Parts: sequence; C-alpha cells; structure tokens
Amino acid sequence: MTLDTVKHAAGTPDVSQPWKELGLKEDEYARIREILGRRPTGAELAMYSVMWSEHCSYKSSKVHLKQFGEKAPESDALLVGIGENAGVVDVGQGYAVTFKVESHNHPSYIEPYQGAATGVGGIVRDILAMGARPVAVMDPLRFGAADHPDTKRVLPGVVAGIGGYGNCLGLPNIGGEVVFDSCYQGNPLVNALCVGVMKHEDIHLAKASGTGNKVILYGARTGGDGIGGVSVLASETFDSTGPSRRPAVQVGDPFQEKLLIECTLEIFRENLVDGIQDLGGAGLSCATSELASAGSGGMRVELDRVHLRDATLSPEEILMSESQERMCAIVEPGKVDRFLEICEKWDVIATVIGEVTEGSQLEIFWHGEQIVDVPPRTVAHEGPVYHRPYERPSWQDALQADDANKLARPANSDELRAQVLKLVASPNQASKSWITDQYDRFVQGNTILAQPEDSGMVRIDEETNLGVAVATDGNGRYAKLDPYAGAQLALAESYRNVAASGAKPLAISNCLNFGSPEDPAVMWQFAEATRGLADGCLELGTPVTGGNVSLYNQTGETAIHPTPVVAVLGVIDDVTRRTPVAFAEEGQLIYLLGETREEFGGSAWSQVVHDHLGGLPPVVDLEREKLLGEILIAGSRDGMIDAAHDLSDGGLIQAVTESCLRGGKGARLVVPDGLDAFTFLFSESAGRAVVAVPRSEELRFTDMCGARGLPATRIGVVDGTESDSTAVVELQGEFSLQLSELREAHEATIPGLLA
Amino acid sequence: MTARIGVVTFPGTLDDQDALRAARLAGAEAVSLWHRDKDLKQVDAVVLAGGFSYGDYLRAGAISRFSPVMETIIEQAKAGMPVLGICNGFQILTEAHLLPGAMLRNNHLHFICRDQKLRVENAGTAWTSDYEQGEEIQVPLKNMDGRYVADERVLDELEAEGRVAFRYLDMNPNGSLRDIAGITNEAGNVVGLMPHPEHAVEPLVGTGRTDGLGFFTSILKKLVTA
Amino acid sequence: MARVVVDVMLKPEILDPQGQAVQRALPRLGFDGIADVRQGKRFELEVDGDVDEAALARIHEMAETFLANTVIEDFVVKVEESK
Amino acid sequence: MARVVVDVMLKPEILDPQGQAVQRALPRLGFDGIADVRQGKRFELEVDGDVDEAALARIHEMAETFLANTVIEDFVVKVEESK
Ligand SMILES: Nc1ncnc2c1ncn2[C@@H]1O[C@H](COP(=O)(O)OP(=O)(O)O)[C@@H](O)[C@H]1O
Ligand SMILES: [Mg+2]
Repeated sequence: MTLDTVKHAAGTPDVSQPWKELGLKEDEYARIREILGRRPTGAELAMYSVMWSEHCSYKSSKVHLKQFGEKAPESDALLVGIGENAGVVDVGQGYAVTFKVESHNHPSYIEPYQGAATGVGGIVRDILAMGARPVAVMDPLRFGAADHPDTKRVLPGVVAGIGGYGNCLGLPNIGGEVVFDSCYQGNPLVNALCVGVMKHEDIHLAKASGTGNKVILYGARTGGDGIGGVSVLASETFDSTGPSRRPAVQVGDPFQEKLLIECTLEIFRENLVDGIQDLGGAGLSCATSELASAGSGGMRVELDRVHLRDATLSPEEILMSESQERMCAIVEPGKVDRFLEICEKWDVIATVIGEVTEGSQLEIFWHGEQIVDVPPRTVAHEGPVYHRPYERPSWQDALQADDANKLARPANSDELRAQVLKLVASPNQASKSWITDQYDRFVQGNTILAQPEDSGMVRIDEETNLGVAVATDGNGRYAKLDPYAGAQLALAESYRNVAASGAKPLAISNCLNFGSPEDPAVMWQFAEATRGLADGCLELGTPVTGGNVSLYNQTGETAIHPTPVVAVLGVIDDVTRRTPVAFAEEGQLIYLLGETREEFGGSAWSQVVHDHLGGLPPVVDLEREKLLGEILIAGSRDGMIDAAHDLSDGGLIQAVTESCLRGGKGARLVVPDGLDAFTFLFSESAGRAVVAVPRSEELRFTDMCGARGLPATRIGVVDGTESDSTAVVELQGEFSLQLSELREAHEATIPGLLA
Repeated sequence: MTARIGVVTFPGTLDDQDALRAARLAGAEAVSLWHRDKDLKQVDAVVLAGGFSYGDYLRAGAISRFSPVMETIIEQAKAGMPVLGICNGFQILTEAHLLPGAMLRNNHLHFICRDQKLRVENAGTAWTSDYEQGEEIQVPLKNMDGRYVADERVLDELEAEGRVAFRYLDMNPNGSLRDIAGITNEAGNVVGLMPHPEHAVEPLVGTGRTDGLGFFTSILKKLVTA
Repeated sequence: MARVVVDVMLKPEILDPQGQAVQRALPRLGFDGIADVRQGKRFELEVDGDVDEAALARIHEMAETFLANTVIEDFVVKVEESK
Repeated sequence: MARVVVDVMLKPEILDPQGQAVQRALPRLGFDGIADVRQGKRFELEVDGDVDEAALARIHEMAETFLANTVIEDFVVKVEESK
C-alpha cells in the first residue's frame, strides 16, 4: 500500500484518478490540476471534491444568492452578515443574537431518527461556533400525505430524533411547522433552526490567524461516518486490504454535544480562542480550509494525531469524515494548557493537530509525509460557479389559469358549517400537539411563548426582560403557483407572526428547499424565489443573515413544490408585553385587521374541499404587512390588545378557532358588510390578523388604526367558556359549533393517523 | 440569615440553572455543586436537577449515581440532610436506593412535555410544608423515563406510611403505578418527583404559573427556623 | 481477548411496553403466531486476557450493581466466544 | 411453545454512544480490563407451535424488516429453548 504523497503525485502525473466517482466534472478536475500545477493527491482530491460539491460550494445557487447581499436593506442591527457560520443581529442592551435554519432532508428519509437528530446537532454547532449560547430550536418539517404508510415510518422517526437530540441538549423547542403534501412523499423536508445569544464582545469568527497559534480538534472521536463516496479513494490507496465498510449514516450523540456546548462556552468565557469552526458537512476538509482561508498565513496539520474511533481509516477518509459533535479551535500557544484543562473537566477529548504557519498554504501531513499542499481559498471559496439555464415552465400558465376562485362553494349554511369542521380537522390545519408534546419547551426557564403560539419567544435577560421572538413559515403551494410571490408570502407570514406576538422583526434566515437545479423549470423557481425574497427583504427592511440551500429534493423526475422556508427574528424590549394567541377574556371585542378579498388560489380550503391547486396565490403587499406589524406591536406595547393571531392558511375561521381553543373561550362572529360568509371565513388574503381588544381600549385602538390607515373591522366578541360548556363558535345567521366539537375535530386527527 | 441550597451539575444535567434560579427566587443562597467533587461546600440542602445526566445511557441516573458527589450526598441524606430529586434527580435517587422503586420508559414510549396537575399527598416533608395537604398544583412535566414502578409490597408500604408525596391528577402521563408522581423516604428529608417545580416559579415564563415555588420556600423556612 | 455477553431483561412481572408495542405491530405487518415479545438489552463486553472464574465473578458483580437494576431487571452472563 | 431470540446490535462501524458511556464509567466503578462495550437489543419471542424452517424464515424476515434497522444494525436469530 502506497501513500499518495505530494511528492509522489508530482512524480506520477498520469495516474488515473476517480474524479468522476467523486462527483467532479472533467473541467473541474482540470482546474484542480491547473491550480496545483500537478495532479492532486488522493487527499487533495478528496478535499476538492467534497468542498466543490453542490452542498458545500453552492455552485448552482451562488449567482442567485448574491442578491441577498446586493439588495440588502440598510440595517443598524446587522453585526455579522452572510458568509459566516451564522449571521449576528444586535438586539440592544449589548446583546447579540445569532440564528440560522438548515436542512437535513435526504439523511432523514434514509434514517429518520438519526437524520433528524444530527440535523439538530449540526445547526446547534453552527450557532455555538459564533460564540453564542444556544437558547432554542425550531423545526420546520414537510412530509408526504398524512395517510400514506411511509409517512408513518418517516414522521415518528423524525419527531423522535428531533426530540431525542434537542431534549437531551436542553434546548427548548419553541416552534416549527408540520405540513403534509404528497409532493414530499419520497422526499420529506427536515429543516432545523437554532437561536443563540451572546454579548457583542463575545462574537467569534471562523479564521486562523497568528503564526504559531495551535489548531485544536476537540469533541467526539473521528469515525467513518458519512464518508460514502470517498471510500473509492481509500480502496484505491489501500488496494491490498481494502477499507472496512463505511457507514453512510451518521449517528448522533447528544450527550457528547451537550458536553461540547458547556465546554466551549467555558472556553469562550476565559477568552481562550482566536478563531473557531464547527465540523459539519465535509468535516475536517471544510474546517481546515475555511479557517485557513479566512485568516492570515497558512496552516499545517498532522492528520495522524486525530483521535479515531476506527483505526483503519485512511487519511482521505479522515479528512472527509462527517462524524458529529466535533469542533476546531485556533488557540494561542500560551492558552493551550488551560484549553485542554477545560476539555478534560468536561470529559471532552481534545488534540492539538497543527498550527498556523507563516506561509499561505494549507499543508497536511500523515506520519511525517506531506499529503496535502493547497492554497486554502481554492478549496473553500473558489469552487465552480454555474450559471444554470432556467426557464419558466410550460405548465405554469395552465396552472395559474386553473382559477381556484371558480371552485364550487358551499351552497348553504349546513355545507359551510361542515366545511369549517373539515378544514380544522384536516391534517395540515389540525393541532400538532401530538408532535410538539414530544419536545421540551420549558428547559432553561426562559420560554415566554412556544407552540402553538404565533412565534416562539424567549427571555434573554432576567433583569430587564429583553426577549427575542422567532417564527418560521413557507407555503409550497403558494410558491408552486408563483415562486416570486410565494417566497414573499413566506417572508410576510413569518414577519406577521413575529409582530403578532409583539416583537419587532429585525432580520431573517432562510432555507431554500427545491428540486434538481439541472431542471430549468426548477432553476426558474429558484431564481424567482430568491429574487422575491431579496426584494421583499429590502422592502421590509429585514436583511438576510444567512441560510441554507437544499437542492435535488425530488423523487425521480418529480420535484417537490418549491419550498422556501423563512425564519424571521424579532426583538421585544419587555417580554411581559408579549401578545398570546388565546382569547382569554369574555366580552373582549374581536377585530379583523386588513382587507379580505376573494383569494383562494393555493388555499387550504381549495386543498381540503377540492383537492385542488391552481390559480394565483394571495396578493402580496409588503407596505401593508409593515403597517400591520407596527399596529400589532404598538397595540401590545400600549396594552390595547390582549390577544392576536395572524391569518394565514385556513383563513379567518382557522385563526379564530385556534384562539378560542387556546383560551377555552367561544366567539360570536358577524359577517362584515361587503363580504359574503364564505369569503369571510376561508379567504387567505395576506396582511391580516385578528385581535382581541378590551372594551376599555376599543376607542384608542380604532383611533390608532384609523389614523394610520389600517382597515380594522369589528367582527365579533369573545363569549362563553369551555369549562362550563357555554363556549360556541357562532357565525350569526349561519351556524353555531360547540367549542368541544371543534376541539375534538382539531385535536383527534394527528393522533388518529400516527399514534 | 438564609440557607445554602446546592444544585448538582452532572455531565448532561439540564435544569441546574433553573433550580438555582428557583432557590434564589425563594430567598436562598444558591450554590453550584460539581459531580466530581465530594465536597458539598457546606450547603444545607441539595437539589438533584433534571436533565439527561450521562445522556441517560444505560438507564436514567444509573451512571451518575456512582459519581463522587453522590457518595457524600448518599451519606448525608441518610444522616438527615434534605435532598430533592427532580426528574433525572428522582431517577438518580432511586438508582442510589435512597428512594425505593425504579423509573422506566413511559408506557406510550414517547417523550412527553405537558402542564401536569398533581395532588400534594404529603405536606409534611421537608420540601412540601408550604403546601396544604391535598392541595392541587400544576407544574410542567417532561420526561422519557417517568414510569414509576415498585413491587406491590413496597407500594402498599409507601401508601400506608403516607410516603406517596404526589399523585398525578386528570391523567396519568406515563403509566406510573398508582398514579405516583413523587415519593419521600421515611424521614421526609429525601423527596423525589418527576414533574418540574423549578419550571413553575415565575409568572409569565413557561406555563406562567408559580405553583412550584412552594418546594423552595418550604425548605428555606425549615432550614432557617431550624 | 474474549467476549462476554450480559443479557438484561425486565422481570416477568414488570410491564414491558416496548415488547408489547412490537407484539401489537406484528400482525399488522403480516406476522402471526407470536404469543409474546419481551425487549431487553444486550451488552457485549470485550475482555482483556482470560475469562477465568475470577473475571467472571467480577463481571457478575458489574452486572448486578451496574448493568442491571435488579429492582426491575434480571440478567444472565455468558461467555460467548474467544478469538 | 418455543422461544426464539433476536439479538440486534449496531453495526461495528456505527457509533455506539451508549456502549461507550458504559465503558467509560467502568474504570470509575473499579472494573478494569474491559476493552470495549457495545450495547444492543435483545428480543425474546414466544412462538406458538413448532419452530420449523418456515417459522424461522418468517422470523428472520421480521427481524430484517422490523426488529432491526438494517441501515445501522445487524441481527442474529437463535432458537433458544423449548418448553
Ligand atoms: N414541528 C414543529 N415543531 C415545533 N412547533 C411546531 C411544529 N409544527 C408546528 N408547530 C407550532 O404549532 C403552531 C401552529 O403552526 P402553524 O399553523 O404552522 O402556525 P402559523 O400558521 O401561525 O405559522 C406554531 O406555534 C408552530 O410554531
Ligand atoms: Mg401564526
């Protein structure tokens, strides 16, 4: 067995290499040779191939993602923008908040529990690497049809994995989404979000600077996890024995991650690190090349010092291993002892594996022999950039012409009533508590709001009651009808949810889940969605702080609905002023804010009643969203509203039902002038919310709305209490439903399908 | 004068900060204890907090029970020092045989997080004197291994001696025998329960109830007047 | 090097919801004729050196005090193979 | 009535955090000389009737499709005893 050293590679230019098997294109391989002035060694080939993959290099999406920077709104709040592990936002009082959404879609289909678990683990390390204490997680999820047998395999596993990992880390799960649609049948979406908090001065970046500083790898031992394709390299190099089988599935160890968190935070407290990077996709290849290229100088790594779980791993495999629960830190020599001491305290294995050098190359050695000698930027940042062709699909016009507003509507009050019950019981609109009750939402003792509230909210300062709120949203049906508008609607809904809780939206993160970029139709969806999101963020004044792209989400030729998931982060100066969803006080007045039009394209009603997807999604008016947000925030701050719930899928009746169920109170509603009962109940016009206003505040509140030009329509009153069976949801002249009947319909569906 | 309440951090403990906060809110001096130290820093009482110590690998509480700090705690508890085990802490107390019985996986096999109603069945322990006998309280419950089991003889004995300290009301969330949510030792100084009083000490936060504060005020009164 | 296996099972009188869940699922999956299922743990220990009486006694003690909780579980120690 | 045992263990290349946690704890408890610990599951199935080739084949299939997750686990089926 021969080690493919740099020297050996220079002397054997004609050796054929498995670049194709590693997913490189011919011209990409040629470029690597050009950069190096020779053929790459096996280890170098491993690094380039994984770092230049779609997942790590964003080669198909880069040209579109650029807009998030180019069109970024002016914002004083943004402390660290796109490009780092996660963006950082100033929330006042010296605090900074970092948050990010990431996908773990494909692994979660293969092995739902571990795929989802390691998805949580990965995003938490991203947040930790910024210098922050992780304080909460969220999980936007998409599954195939609720009654499909495979959903019964995938969903419980995913939920158990998210819970199993997050609960064990002690991170409250404060929200997320669960959406069923057959387009996700062979390709569920498992997105995970983490929020972290730090003081401004604690922000850390991923860079290796300072000649002589040490590179320390710490956390779990390195095993053969997730190596997959690169084993072909190992089998080339180790022709005699051959590698042992390498697991393509990564198994998470949340306990190890918990230790890693506490250990890392203690290391930050003592100011022991200069630069830090988590190990995620592409493992050490990514961490070393990114650290080295972001810093000054080069880096030298002795790869044989890495603690292994599997002694048979080849150097190529060690470089590519995606073993979980590992971090890499750059530490001044004088601080190394203390660093290692803290690791020992937390039972975390730590190894000095190299140092920052004077040169500019990333050099990696294996038992003294050099196997990598590359300019790190070429690995980490100068990967290929594709301008993939895109084209509006031929079917788009027909889809939009298939107008949902023309679908048959309920013919009489009985049908209307039946459709209300059917809607609130449909899997997408039903209560998700069977799922969310498997997540700890109380741990850390700072949870102000959690599911099923509009946003998750945590207190970040016990003295001043400063808090942050986060919501995630994304409606693939809307985006399918119009990806530009769909992305903006996701943004608008998430923004609205944060504002409805009383927090001021500051910035966003996103996870863009799409089909294959090699399909021009999908690429068009992607281009439109990113353009919509960038334009929308500019208009709302909420910069994109970071995010994630997940492509190739499809089964065979069929792509999922384009699914941009948007997470909005907001700040609230005093969490005691937060607005919950629940109608809690009888006699309070229910107001509908915003305008209701006949908009049923992509609606829940069209799906539930007609199994239909067509037409145009609701009209986007971001100026209106902003105004609505301002009113909701002012109403909460000045004590004018006691409850608020945004309107989105399912429309008004869905929102009112949820507010009633949450508070155990009924509601008597009247159809406002100029609307018919059906449109009033089921329309999904954007820019709307319902609020409960104490009678004493009515005038002040309506004056404020009037002065600001926001339509506010009194639509009813909170009336009746569930515990004494007097609560009904009644639409005057149409129907009356016992709250208990609505509760049964809303809450029995998911357990019935999954338990 | 106030009392010193220690809260142990094992690797994987999660609710230690919450327990410290609850002790502080009750007026105590809250002291962090570390699993590797035998020294209890002169605390007057100890809380074993919730979480997943050692990942709950093997069995919940099985590995932590053998830590150095537990050696001293076991010794002191037997000598009368008040010890409260919450959730994982309760599991550790049973593994250490300071309390009888054992905790098993919930009967529905899922982690469960809910606002749980309880009845205080014994208001005479060191940790419950601020409650009324029979008082109903509501505090968060969150666990994977919350099913309390013991053999019939032990259960009868617990009942007869009034050592069932808390019982689940409305619904039994995990299949615990006889709806047992928490128990005490004979002397009443060692108490363990699955639900989390330390998560119910501030209005607004969590469920917004403060029903759990009584645990911490109870012990404080006892220690200060002692 | 030898392998010692410790099997730990819940005592028969203790409810085993994991085993029951498996058993309940079997007919749905088309497997009939299984009257009962119990689920337990299996530990494979690789022991340095010989597994003599003394070593076995120590492993027995380890199982009794640590690997099993004898309030609820029974265990069996077996020497499996040697390499 | 016969008992068939299915032992399910994580594949050797898959991380076994549980086994590792046990192994790391052993020296602290005074048990030395254990080089490795892996933790798996043991299913005890009580089978109605005879365990003939056909029955065993079915149990094998059951283990493969249901009791074990063959993405990450291996399994062994054994006829243990008959009563
Ligand atoms: N997978 C999940 N994890 C955590 N919370 C969830 C999850 N799915 C839904 N939720 C919560 O349930 C509530 C209702 O969800 P949804 O109807 O999607 O809210 P909205 O329509 O207001 O965006 C929200 O509080 C949401 O955060
Ligand atoms: Mg909402």
